[in-house]
Amino acid sequence: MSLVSLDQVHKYYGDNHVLKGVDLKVEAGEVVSIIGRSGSGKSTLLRCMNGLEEYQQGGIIVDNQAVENDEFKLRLLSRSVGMVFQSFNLFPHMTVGENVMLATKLVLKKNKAENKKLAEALLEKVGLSDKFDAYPGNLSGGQQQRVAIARSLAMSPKVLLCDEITSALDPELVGEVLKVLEQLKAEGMTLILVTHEMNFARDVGDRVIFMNQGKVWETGPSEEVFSNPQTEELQSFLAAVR
Amino acid sequence: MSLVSLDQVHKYYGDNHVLKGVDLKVEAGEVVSIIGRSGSGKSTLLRCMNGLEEYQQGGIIVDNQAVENDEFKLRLLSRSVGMVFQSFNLFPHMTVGENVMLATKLVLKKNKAENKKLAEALLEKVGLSDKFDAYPGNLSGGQQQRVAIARSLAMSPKVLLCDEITSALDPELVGEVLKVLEQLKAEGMTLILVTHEMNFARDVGDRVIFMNQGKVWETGPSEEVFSNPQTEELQSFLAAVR
Amino acid sequence: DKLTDIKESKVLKVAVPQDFPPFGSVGTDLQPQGYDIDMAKYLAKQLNVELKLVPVTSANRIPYLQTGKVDLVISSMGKNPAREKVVDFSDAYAPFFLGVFGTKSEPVSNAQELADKTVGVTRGSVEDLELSKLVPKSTTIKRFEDNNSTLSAFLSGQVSLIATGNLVITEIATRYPDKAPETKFLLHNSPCYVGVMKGETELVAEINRLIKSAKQDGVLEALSQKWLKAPFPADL
Amino acid sequence: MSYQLDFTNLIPYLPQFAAGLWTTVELTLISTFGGLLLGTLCAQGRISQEAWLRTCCSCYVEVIRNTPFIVQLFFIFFGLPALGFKLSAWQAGTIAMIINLGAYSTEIIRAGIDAAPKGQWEAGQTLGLTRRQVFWHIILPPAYQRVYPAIVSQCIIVMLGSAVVSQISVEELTFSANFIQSRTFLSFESYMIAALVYLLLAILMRQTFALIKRITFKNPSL
Amino acid sequence: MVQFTDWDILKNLLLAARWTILLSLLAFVGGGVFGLLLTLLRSMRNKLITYLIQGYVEIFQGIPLLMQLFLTFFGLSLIGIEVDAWTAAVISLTLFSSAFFHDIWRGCIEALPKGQWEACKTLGLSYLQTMRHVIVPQAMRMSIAPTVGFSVQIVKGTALASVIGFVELTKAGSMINNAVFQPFKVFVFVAILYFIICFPLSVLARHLEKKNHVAR
Ligand SMILES: Nc1ncnc2c1ncn2[C@@H]1O[C@H](COP(=O)(O)OP(=O)(O)OP(=O)(O)O)[C@@H](O)[C@H]1O
Ligand SMILES: Nc1ncnc2c1ncn2[C@@H]1O[C@H](COP(=O)(O)OP(=O)(O)OP(=O)(O)O)[C@@H](O)[C@H]1O
Ligand SMILES: [Mg+2]
Ligand SMILES: [Mg+2]
Repeated sequence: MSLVSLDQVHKYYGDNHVLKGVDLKVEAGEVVSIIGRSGSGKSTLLRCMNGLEEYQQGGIIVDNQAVENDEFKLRLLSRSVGMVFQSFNLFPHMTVGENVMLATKLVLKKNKAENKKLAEALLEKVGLSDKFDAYPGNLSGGQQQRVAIARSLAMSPKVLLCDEITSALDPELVGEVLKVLEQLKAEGMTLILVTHEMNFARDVGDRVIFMNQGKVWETGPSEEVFSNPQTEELQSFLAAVR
Repeated sequence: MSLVSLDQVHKYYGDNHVLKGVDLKVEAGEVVSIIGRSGSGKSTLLRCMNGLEEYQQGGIIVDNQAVENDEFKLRLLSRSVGMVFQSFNLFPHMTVGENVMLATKLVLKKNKAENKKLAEALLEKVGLSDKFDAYPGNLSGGQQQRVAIARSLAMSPKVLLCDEITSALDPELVGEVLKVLEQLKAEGMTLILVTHEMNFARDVGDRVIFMNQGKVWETGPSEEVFSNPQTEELQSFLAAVR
Repeated sequence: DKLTDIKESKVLKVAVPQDFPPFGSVGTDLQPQGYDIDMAKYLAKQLNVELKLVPVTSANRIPYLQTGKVDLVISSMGKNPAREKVVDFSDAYAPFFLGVFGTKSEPVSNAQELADKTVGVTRGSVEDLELSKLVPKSTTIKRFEDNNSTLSAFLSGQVSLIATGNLVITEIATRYPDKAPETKFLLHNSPCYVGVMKGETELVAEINRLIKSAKQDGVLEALSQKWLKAPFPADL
Repeated sequence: MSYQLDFTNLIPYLPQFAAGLWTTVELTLISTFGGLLLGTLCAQGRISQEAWLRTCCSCYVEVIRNTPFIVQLFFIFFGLPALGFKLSAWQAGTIAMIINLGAYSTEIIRAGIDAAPKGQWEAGQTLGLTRRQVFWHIILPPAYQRVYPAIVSQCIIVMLGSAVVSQISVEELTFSANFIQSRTFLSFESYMIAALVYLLLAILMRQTFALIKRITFKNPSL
Repeated sequence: MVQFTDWDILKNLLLAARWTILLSLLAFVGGGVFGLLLTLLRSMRNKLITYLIQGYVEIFQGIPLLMQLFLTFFGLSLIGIEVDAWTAAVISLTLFSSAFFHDIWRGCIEALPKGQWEACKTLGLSYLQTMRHVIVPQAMRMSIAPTVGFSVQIVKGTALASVIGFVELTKAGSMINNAVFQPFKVFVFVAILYFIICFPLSVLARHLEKKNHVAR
């Protein structure tokens, strides 16, 4: 069975029909990039996958658990699904280390020493081992985003959802974060990335999903989708962003 | 005499020597683009030209008026020099029409009917004749920027200064604004553009000015400057932005 | 009943004025002093209980009594029918005349001549009730929260006529001869009574007994000489 | 001790309550307009280029904000006549309320002005407007919109503060309650009614301000 | 006849100012504790409790403090609860300030970016854990400035206790004025004393506010 599987998912904000029957399967180890116009429902889709938003019809199964609106089940789900946000959402009153260790301490009840070792290893991985005791407010955007990634990884999720995680960053800092993602891919992490960086979608993504009007409009291996878009909508979208 | 002429302009922010002797002449009808690294003083230069910033040495003459730190003279100057900002700076509590008509009403004391006709003509020109009664908050970024251009044009300035007027826009919306600028060029308006869009600088600008370390580092006809940069600094800058 | 309560608790709570010289005002230590205070002290001593003074204003002394926050009101309180419905009164313990007073420039000699004029008065006091009955419709009555404010209003020139007790005016005259108002006319002879919560007949009887003996023993005469600088009137 | 609430004896005094209510409304209306005007002018003063004007305005704001309203009121009513300014109780009450709201709204409006992006000033300046024109036409309206909720709360606080002017014989709602209480000795009942009326008045004011907002601020968002 | 020197006036006012300060402290502590309780209750997100608390806030912010004082002082006694001026002043000021404190603190909690809640949710933290470790520490830091700012309102509110006979600064002022009839002088003294108490608090509040803004 696929790691993530969506079946005819419909989602409304009031009268606004945002997702209009999304079908999607993501296998373990795959890296999928989602592209599409602003407002096409990319973020909403991601937020439905980890239960941040309810959906009204269809079904979502992640890591063999149905995503349902039940606090306990959602807390369980959160161990399988990590999420990194565009605006980092670090806890500003805690040091970098405390940010990374919070959930493992409270949810997984890891002991202190073990916890600290884990956090140090993760910060090492994202290239920030010297920032353990710094506060997020004193880091650059790129560094903050890498901390956010480390924080998500601490719960050793099966799949990591990333929603435009580089678009709040200065162009010079984007590279640092993308490097971390490439490394994660190399380690076999399943990634679902919403992105506006077409180059990145093409280079890193195994598969590209083009969302349009609340549906998966076109999908396929990255190279193919970019070099040979099938639908008119994707063609015009690609023309516009270039 | 040139429409805009700067003579050995020096500008300090406290101890920070930002402009280090800028010489520049712009003739009526010319379109000049200013490029350069972040922090090289491009914005500061533009803001000195219309009196938003004081300068400490040298002289600036625009449309035969010396730019001096005197409220009355600066108000007179503002009739010759228009400015469009990166962040639009539209007045959010006024409709598009009111935005365009405010200065002509208060400064030029135009009567209502005449004023309205002018505003409609200008909005027509920037392709927004149907948005007269809309509020800026309900427009897209590209539309807002075109309103800002129309607002500047209402005072029929001799020269229009534009500071990275497309960099806050989504890629899809940039085109609309550039089209308006091309049209203004065709009508013979004098334009001084700070821009990060090298393509645009090359295609639209008659002349390119490369600012570096608070000086005009290199200047010349657009084609020449881009195809055959003389200084090492410009070469490396062009290599970096491509 | 109240009398037993007082004797058991050994405390007598008495509402006294602190803005109504010479019946009650404050010294430099902000402690109340005056005729009413001495009267309260006398009663407490006779009852052999501790005295607790509660400074009140004309406007709120009756609510204090009604809500049981005090046992007695000794606050230069005059008797009238409206009050008798909610408060029981003892015998009179002090003389008091109410009048209208004002600056020299106000030619007034009776209530009718107050037409179109403004008179300051303390809200809820006997003079308020009396004046409200007597004056013509066109008179504006400015009602202040306490005697304090009424006097301040007169002395600061906010009103040029006030209705209050004659002794209050005498007191001002000794302190501020230049600002003292002159007597326009007397409103009402309104001797002072001790107020007791409605229905406490035992307590009233006891107070009356003590007042009577005070008259006989010359206590009231002494108080009158001390504070009012006049003999205690024989007809009380 | 048990107590029977008795509202029936208050019925004859309803006109008195109504008169008090009207005075309260009148005081509130006048001081709202006066106070906001004063506050706007002082807010302009506080960003003026003249140092003395800035200092004057901030002294005024600090003195008023750091002393109780009742003391200000006593000072104006009892104290000023000693200096030769004689005011009627109504005038003193109104002026005290205006001055009080003026100080608070100065701070509120200034916060709104401070939040105006620098670009708004610059845009106005490059269009050739005078500083005063920029202030009144460009900066002030959105500033008001930004801080509107705070202004509403402050106006309601001032309305509630009007209860205090009963102390200097202004015959508003609290005065009525006190007066009736001193005639009927039904203190609890009188105060209950007054309290209820104040509560309704506060709610009504909030609604009115919401209505004004809908009418004046036509653009949905800033 | 008693004669007050300027020193007598000032001395008495200073003595009375002690009561103003003590009363303010009691109201601050009482209101703070009660306001905190309301905030915690409200964070349980029970609909009924929320409505009740909203009503509570509406009432105590919608009735003049002066009225609240009258009602507690005279009203409670009528229904058989004995209260003296002290108790009445403390009760009314506590109720009054708790409504405002609650409002301030709730505002701080709600002002935190939604992203903080979402980040916690995706990390699997429970509601209480989120509150305890992420929301409350940040909201507390944010609330210091407005809380100190409101304490100025409390100090000024105690002035109204004068109308129920409580002899604090304002009442002492009017008593002295009655004895000396120099209202200008007396009320200037009174105002200055209040200013001396309140101004440092205002400055502190503003300072904290600035510091907070820089930090974020
Ligand atoms: N909380 C919300 N309440 C109501 N409508 C919402 C909400 N969030 C999103 N929407 C609407 O849902 C639609 C899809 O929004 P979504 O954020 O998923 O788009 P997106 O593809 O992520 O766009 P972008 O590229 O701008 O982030 C939009 O029309 C948006 O207005
Ligand atoms: N208001 C200011 N106060 C102090 N220093 C300033 C101010 N504005 C700009 N500077 C400094 O002046 C220098 C030039 O800034 P300027 O904004 O002109 O650069 P720029 O070329 O427009 O850069 P960018 O491409 O990032 O807009 C920079 O070092 C900047 O830090
Ligand atoms: Mg999105
Ligand atoms: Mg710039």
